[in-house]
Formats: sequence, structure tokens, C-alpha cells
Amino acid sequence: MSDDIYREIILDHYRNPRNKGKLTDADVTIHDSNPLCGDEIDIHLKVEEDKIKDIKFEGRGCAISQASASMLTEMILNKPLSSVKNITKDDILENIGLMNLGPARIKCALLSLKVLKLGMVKYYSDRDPVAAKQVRDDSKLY
Amino acid sequence: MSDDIYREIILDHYRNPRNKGKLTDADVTIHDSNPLCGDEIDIHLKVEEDKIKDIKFEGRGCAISQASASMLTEMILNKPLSSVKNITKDDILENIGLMNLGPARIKCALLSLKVLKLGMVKYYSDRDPVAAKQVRDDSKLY
Amino acid sequence: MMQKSALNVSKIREDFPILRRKINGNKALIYLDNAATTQKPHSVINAISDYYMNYNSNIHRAVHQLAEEATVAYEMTREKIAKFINARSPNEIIFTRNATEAINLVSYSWARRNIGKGDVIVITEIEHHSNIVPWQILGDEKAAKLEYLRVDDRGYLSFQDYERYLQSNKVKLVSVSQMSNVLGTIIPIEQMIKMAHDKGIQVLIDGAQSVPHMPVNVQKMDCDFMAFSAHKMLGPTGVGVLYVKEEILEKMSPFIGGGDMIKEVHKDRTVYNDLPYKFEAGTPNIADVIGFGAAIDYLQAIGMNAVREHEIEMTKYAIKSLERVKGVTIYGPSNENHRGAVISFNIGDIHPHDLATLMNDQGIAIRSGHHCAQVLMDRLDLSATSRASFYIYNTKQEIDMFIDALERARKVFRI
Amino acid sequence: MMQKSALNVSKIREDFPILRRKINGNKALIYLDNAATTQKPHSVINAISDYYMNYNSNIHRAVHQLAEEATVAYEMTREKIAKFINARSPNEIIFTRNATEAINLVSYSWARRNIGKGDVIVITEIEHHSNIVPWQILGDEKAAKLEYLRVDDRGYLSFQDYERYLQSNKVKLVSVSQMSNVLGTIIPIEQMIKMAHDKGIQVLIDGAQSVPHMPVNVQKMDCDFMAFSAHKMLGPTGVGVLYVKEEILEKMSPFIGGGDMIKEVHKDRTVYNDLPYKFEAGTPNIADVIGFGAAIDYLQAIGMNAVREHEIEMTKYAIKSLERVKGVTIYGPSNENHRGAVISFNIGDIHPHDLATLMNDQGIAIRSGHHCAQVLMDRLDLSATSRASFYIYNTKQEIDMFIDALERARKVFRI
Ligand SMILES: Cc1ncc(COP(=O)(O)O)c(C=O)c1O
Ligand SMILES: Cc1ncc(COP(=O)(O)O)c(C=O)c1O
Repeated sequence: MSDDIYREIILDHYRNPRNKGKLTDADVTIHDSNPLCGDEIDIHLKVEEDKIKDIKFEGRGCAISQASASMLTEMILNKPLSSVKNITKDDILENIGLMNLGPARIKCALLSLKVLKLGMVKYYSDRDPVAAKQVRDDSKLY
Repeated sequence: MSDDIYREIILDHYRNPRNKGKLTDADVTIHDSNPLCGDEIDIHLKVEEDKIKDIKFEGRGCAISQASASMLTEMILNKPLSSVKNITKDDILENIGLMNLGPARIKCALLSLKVLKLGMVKYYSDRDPVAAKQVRDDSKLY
Repeated sequence: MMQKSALNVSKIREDFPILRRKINGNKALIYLDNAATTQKPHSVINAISDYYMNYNSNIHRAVHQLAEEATVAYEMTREKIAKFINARSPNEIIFTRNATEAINLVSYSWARRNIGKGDVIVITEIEHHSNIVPWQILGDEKAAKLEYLRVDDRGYLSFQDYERYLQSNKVKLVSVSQMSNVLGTIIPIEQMIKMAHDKGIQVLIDGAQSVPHMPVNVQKMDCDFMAFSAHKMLGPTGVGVLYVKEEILEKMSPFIGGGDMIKEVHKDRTVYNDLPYKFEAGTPNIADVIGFGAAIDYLQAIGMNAVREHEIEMTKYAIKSLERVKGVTIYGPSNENHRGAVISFNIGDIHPHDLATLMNDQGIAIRSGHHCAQVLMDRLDLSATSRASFYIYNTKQEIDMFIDALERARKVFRI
Repeated sequence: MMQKSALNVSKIREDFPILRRKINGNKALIYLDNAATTQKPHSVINAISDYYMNYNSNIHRAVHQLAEEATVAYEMTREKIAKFINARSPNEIIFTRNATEAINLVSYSWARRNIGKGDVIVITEIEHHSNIVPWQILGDEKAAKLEYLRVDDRGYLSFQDYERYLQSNKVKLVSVSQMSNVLGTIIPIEQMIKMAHDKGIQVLIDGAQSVPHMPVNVQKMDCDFMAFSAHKMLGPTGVGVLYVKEEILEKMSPFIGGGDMIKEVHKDRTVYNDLPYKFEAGTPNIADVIGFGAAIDYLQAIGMNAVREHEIEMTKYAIKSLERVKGVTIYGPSNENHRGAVISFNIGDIHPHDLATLMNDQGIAIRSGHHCAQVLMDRLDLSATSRASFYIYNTKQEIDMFIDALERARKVFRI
């Protein structure tokens, strides 16, 4: 039963997303969508001293994708790139507390992570091609 | 059983085809092939006073298609176009004595009739458009 | 309660094995995703198994018994389809993989030769991606222009737009869906076709949603091309149909090249096969074409008028019931005679995707998302809708349970 | 008699329901038309029925239970195929209708962008029409040239020709069949691929006859494209596979436009979907792809080495037996290690078509005609051959009965 998916905290992040908006001085902005349902996420990143100095997201979509994006921004704000780079699918699912999603809904939960990784590929591409490649390979997994 | 398909007369027409060859002064020459097996038939017609004055065929293919072509030439030589025009599928099958062919082999038996009809369409096309259309419509039936 | 339905639904339901399926342990499946694909009766499933168990063979080119039986059965479906849509001849019926490929066949074999720089293709804002993307690709390639007829909020077309485009004398093709797969709106295509033909313009009808759900007569409507899919009308996946008027088909160049579509191949030249084989290359989807024949038989036996009547009844009941649920917005025509049994809606701020998940808890399959019609979604300023769509085996009780599940979802989302 | 076969054929035969079929009243079916299409085991037929009876649904786009199950099963086949041919990733596997469509996909999506005026495409004289006609059409359109590598009477290729073409620096694509469907000849494609790659030229392998009958490893052979059909390897009709190296696939433009192959559609632009979906438009042939998964499982369980061994054994026995029949001419390599289990032959002046009819009287299904390889027939100066082809369920007893029937045909034709 899915009642436990739609716990208070998910509905709260869905209805009151954190870090929602644009960054005008972003180092990277990246967009992707889920062809399944049309959910869209944009992520804006500001990096300073190899840290996520600021992050904002825009998006529209289901409670899972939007709450997951909101929670992801909280999770990585002020974190060093080196650790953000290694965030896995499971980290996200644990973070949002949804370990039992089916194959379709899991894509909703992971859309923001996919966008984040694509953003990091873009960020690294001139600065650190090896890291770019690693992140790109990871991001193909979902 | 197909033993009765390959009666003496069919094998005879297959091995000793009548009216085989070319007509250098033909009024119409027409070619078609059976995509099923690659059997080919060319028919050359000489028409005089609305009669089939001369007919020759060339071809390669199975005993049924070649014997049927050979027997068709005998059947229509010196016949008036008006009656040739109306020859049906059943006339042919009766002529060669094979009323029980399956849907694939029936195409072999009727290839020469198809070529003949296409030839008559060609012959009539300038001379008698109404007849041309009638024969064309008929020839679509197999 | 009096049975006043156009169909004997409880008898029909016995023919569909999947309707005995349980979801989430003990919930009976309520399948309301029929616009995406329909379920299959025993007769269709058995026709496929029977082919593989008794006469599986490649067709057209062999003389052994299995090949003859398979060829006859395959060609029989072509005849059945020709009758079903009232084509002049089975030669006008081409088998493809799905409706999408059928539309692309027209774009490759006909439009690439007949549409050039500056020409215009007219479609509408309600089109499915399958009737948009092929024309975008063609437009890019040929520098032709794609114009979208506007629709109002209910999916009704602007005929003013249409006339204006037709007057321009640049239109080479009109391609429209007879029924919207999102709003259910039925488009007055007979009138549209007449107007285009008066200007000598060809018309393609996307019949993916109409052919399965109402009587369709290609000679009466006089379209030049029509595309539809077997899987949306009780048939198997993997089979689509392209109907083309024979005089147009005769002039079309081939699309897929290979075996079966040729008469003679030489190193430097090829003679193509007669119609319709010229457009069917390689080993066809024999089993599923035969299976589709059984689906046509099934629908013919019920009668397409009765199918349509049943769906009108269901639509009316569903709309009435939905209107009573707090927070629900229904899209598309409110008059059930102007629409098919496809109902898009939203409820409060519950995203359709989330709603579908909650409905699934109750064993109810509905669709959510953009329904492959993003241009329409943009037009309606929506990112997604929920969609319930009905077919011959659906009942009013199922609609009642669907409504109960909606109420339950409202509670979960605290609205 | 000692059982020394590579396969437990009598056990295998129990899995194929059609082998209990009787022809002409009481003759057991002897099916020797496997190069055209193979028969299907219970597991494949059941996988298809099971899908329709229990979880039929459209895939990729819905969240309800049936859709999730169907999506997982469909994608599972992609993974199985990737493993079966040792692709790097399932993203390199594209589902088409058949091998023919797979080759055409390369011609539309890759070759149309990469081959231009004066460029050369190299194929061979043994090719199936499916690997000739697409290139003729492309050649006409682009003013590119199609060159045929010559073969000798046994189907062995001229490497001298090949080197000469490669030296010309005009070749943009080499497209060859790994195994002739007429002569059975196995082409040394690894060497051909290496020679082409040394010149930076891409290679397409038509694996329609090889993948079903021997171990094939795309990474080892290093081909750029490979096409094959499910129906020739125990799978259903209606499914083909195109393998493409991912780095090439990433640069290919779309072929069929429509639903499922897009990520976003707007009025004036479209964002295509990720690989491999960009190349699969519209509702796929879901049931049959799932059925194909069961066929792959079946072949994996037997092992492709054992399949090949069994066929070598059958070929050797068949050739030896045929050689003893008066008036028989056998085509193709005499060494069974250089060939697949496809034997073309003629006998006296009996036309193959007539022979097939007479064989059918005895319940024996063989093929006759040009086998969709008219260029080869022209080369060999033949208008038709008879062809017997074997698979995992054929036995030596069946070959004996086939020989008896040949002797009988000789009598009917009085030769
Ligand atoms: C060598 C070869 N290539 C291509 C094909 C075409 O396969 P399909 O008809 O499944 O597209 C065949 C089968 O007939 C074949 O034998
Ligand atoms: C209106 C319309 N057109 C075209 C299609 C495409 O059908 P298919 O996916 O079977 O090619 C659909 C179905 O999704 C549809 O609803």
C-alpha cells in the first residue's frame, strides 16, 4: 500500500519545497525530464572552493519527484563536491525514506539525482575530465 | 497426392513445350514473373483481324507453369480476341486438368494467363480503352 | 436492476482471462487504461497459440502445406480488415508494426516525394506524438512548414484557421486524429476531408482511437490514408494497419527494402512486387496478423454500433459520477455524443502520477502523464492529467469503485 | 544404436508441439524449412499467452502494476539478448520488426547521413534481398555505388576484390551476411571486419542465419552493426534485433518518429529520448519481445556450441546421403565445417517447385525457389534450387525419409 509513501514529510516538501527558484550567478544550470510522465527538473549550482556553495531547483511533477528534489538540495548544500560526486541511488532513497518503490516510480525519485549528476559532468568537463567521465558513467545507471 | 498432377501430358508439355520461342513481328510482347518462385513467362502475340494469328512464349519455371503456358498457346491460337478476353481461371485449370491445386501452386498454373491478360491490356490500351480496363480489372483477380 | 446495456458485458467479461487477475494480493483488476492498449479475449490468444502449435511457417514463398495454411490465414485477416473499414479492396491494406509506423510509412513513401520547400502540412493541437514527430522530421528535411490547427479548451477545432490555411494554396497534406486520446473529442473529419479535397489536398486520418471504438467507413469518409493499431482493439501487439486508396498507393515509392516486397532483384535494378506486398518487407508478423483476424471477428460479432453505444453510456455515467467528487476538473467535451470513452481529469493538487499509484493500491489501472500529447498539454497549460478510458468489458460498478478510490486518494493527500 | 549426438534431440522434440502435426492425413511432419523460419517450443508460446492472460499492458509510460510487470519483462529480453551476443550494454539492442527492418534502420538513420555521392557500399553476391534492396534504394537516392564481392561456385568470397575496393578509399560501409541462406557458406567476417576497420570503414553483419545457429560474439568480431530475426531462432514472428555499437548509436538520427522515442515534444522542436528508446517508436511488439526472451533462455540452456555441433553432424550426414541419390547436384561448400545446416540442391530436370510439392505429399517441408537471393542465383546461373535446412529438433531418421521421398520423386518424373 502506498499510504506510507505519502507521509507528512513528503507532502510537506511537495507543497513547501526548499531551495526552489533560480540562481542568476550559477556556475552550472542543467535541465532534464522524465519521458515517462513529463516531470521536469532544473538544477542551478554555485560552486566555491570545491563545495556546493548554493543550489536552487525548479521543476514540476509528482510529489515524489519534487519532494525528492527538495530533499536533495538540503542534503548537498555546503557539501564538498568529492562527496556529492559519490551519492548513489540508495543514498537518495534512504534520504527520502522510500526503499520500496516500483521500477516506474523509482525514476521519479531519482530524476533530481540524474539532473545533479548531469550538472556535475558539465561542471567537471573542462576542469577535470576524469571526474567528468566517472560521473557520466554513473549517471547512465538510471 | 500429387502423382496425378504430374501426369504424362504435363510432363510432355514441360519437356516439349509447344509454341516456344520469340515472334519478331509481334504486336505485343509482355513479361511477368511470379515473386513466389521466380518463374518467368514472356508472351508474344500477333493479332490479325481481331484474331490471335500467332503466339509464342518463352519462360522458365516449374512443370506446372511451363506446361500451362504451352497448353494455353495451343488453346488460343487462331481464336478471336473477344473470346480470349474472357478466358477465366477455371478455363485454364480445366484445360490443364488440375482442379485441385493449392493456393501457392495455382499461381504457377495461372502465371501465363496473367501475362496474356497483361498483354491484352497493352494491346487494347490505345485501340479500345474500355476493353483494356475490363481486362485489367480481371487480371487483378489472381 | 434492469439490464439496459447495449452489450452483454458480463458475458463478454468471461472471454477475457486477465479480468480474473488480482492486484496487490486480493484486489480484482479494474482496467481503465484502454486508450493505451486493450485486453485480449481467449479467441485472440488461442489464434496465436494455434498458429504456433499447428501451422507456423514463413509465408508467400513456399509450397509446403504449413506455408499454404499460414499464407491463407494471414491474407484472410487482410480481407477481414478491408471489410471492417469498408475499403474497396484488400490491396489497400498494408500491415505495419503499429499506427506510428503506418504514419511514418506515409511520410517516407508519399510525403517525401510530394512535399517540398515552403509547402505546408496541417495537423492539430490534439495530435498524438506519432502524428507530430514524423512531420517535424519531414519538415526539417524538406524545409516544409508544420501548422497546428488550434483547439479550444474542450478540444473543438477552429475551422476558421483551417479555412485560412486551405486558402493559402500551400497545403499538401492534412493529418488529423479522428478522436483525441486525451480529451476524447471526436473531430468532424468528414467535413474536413471534403474541404481539403475541394482543394485537391490529401488527408491522413489517425484512426488509432476511433477505429476501435466506433463504426468507421473509409469510403464514406473518403480519407486518402488511415492508420490504426491492432493492440488498441483486442488484437495483439506488433500489428498496425495503413489503409491507402489504391490509386495513391500505386504511385508510392517503397519504404522498407528487402525480401517479399520485390518481384525480381538484379545487381543493378529491382522490380518491386504488386500491391500491397511492395510495402511489406521481410518476414511479416504472421502470428499476430492472424491473431488480429480473431479480434476483428470478435468486434464484428458484437457490432461496432453496440460498442459505441456502450461507451457513450459509460462515459455519461463516469462524467456524472466524477462531477460529484470534490476538487475534480474534467477535460474535454461534456456532451458524451461528441466524445469517446476517454476521460482526462485532475483532482486538487494531487499529481496524476501520484494518483495512479494510489489507484493501483485498489487494483485500478489508470494512466497518468502527458499521454504522448505534449503539444495539447502545453495548449491546456497542464503538465499532466489522469486518464480513465473504457472498453467493452467495463461496467458501472467498476466506475463506482474508481470513484471510491478517488475519495480515498483525497484523504491520503489531506484535501 | 549409440546416441552420440551433441543434443538430446528426442527430449527437445517433446518441447515442440507442432512436431506432432500430421500432413496429408497421416504423414508425420518433417520440417526442413528452418532457414525460412523455425518452430517454437512450448515455453515461447506460453510466455506469449501468459503475458496476454496475466499482465498485458502498454509499457514505459504508466505506473500501474500491469505496466510495471510488462515493462520489466520487456526490458529483461533486451538484457538477455545483450548477454546472448555479448554486447557491452542493453542500450546497444534495438527491437525492430525483423532483420530486414533492422538493416533498413541502418540505411535510414546512419547511411543517409554518412554516405554521399560517389561513395561505395560493398556487399557480396551471396546477400539476401534484405541486404541488397536497401542499398540499391540508398544508392539511387544518394548517387552512391553498390559493389558486389564475387563468390566462387561454393560461395567462397574473393578477398582480392575486397582489398581492391578497400584500397579505393571510397568505401563507406561493408555489409555482409555471416552465413549464406542458400549455400550455407560461412563468411570469414572477423578478417573482413578487421580489414575494413584498418581503413576506418564501418561494417554491418547480417546475422539472420548465423546468430540462430552458432555462437556469435559481437565484441570479439567487433562489428559495428548486426541484424537478426527472432523467428529464425525459436522466437515469435514480428521481432528483429539491431545491434549497434553505442558510440555509433549516439550519433544516429531517428528513423521512425512518434511516441516513446521522445523526451519532450513542442510545436517547433522535439527532444529525443535516451538510447535505445530513441529508435523504438510507438507501442512496441511487447508480447513477442517477451516471447523472444523465452527463446533465448531455451537456446542458452542447450548452449550454442552444442547447437552448432548438432548441425555439423546433420549436415555431414545429409550431404553424404544426398550424394548417393542419382541426378542430385549439391551447392555450397562440401566441408561441413565451412557451412551451416542449409543445403541447396537440384535433381535432374525436376523443378524445385515441383519437387517441393512431391515432398509435401510425404509430409516433408522443404523450400524451393530463389530464396530471396536472386543475385546469387544469377551468379550461379540457376533459376531456382530446392533447399533443406535443419535445426535442433531434426534427426537422422528424418534425413533418411527425406532421401526416400527424393527417390520417389525421381520415379514420378520418370528420371
Ligand atoms: C541471410 C538473411 N538475411 C536476412 C533475412 C531476412 O530476415 P527477415 O525476413 O526476418 O527480415 C533472411 C531471412 O529470410 C536471411 O536468410
Ligand atoms: C491518437 C493516437 N495516435 C497514435 C497512437 C500511436 O499508436 P501506436 O503506439 O500503437 O503506434 C495512439 C496510441 O497511443 C493514439 O492514441
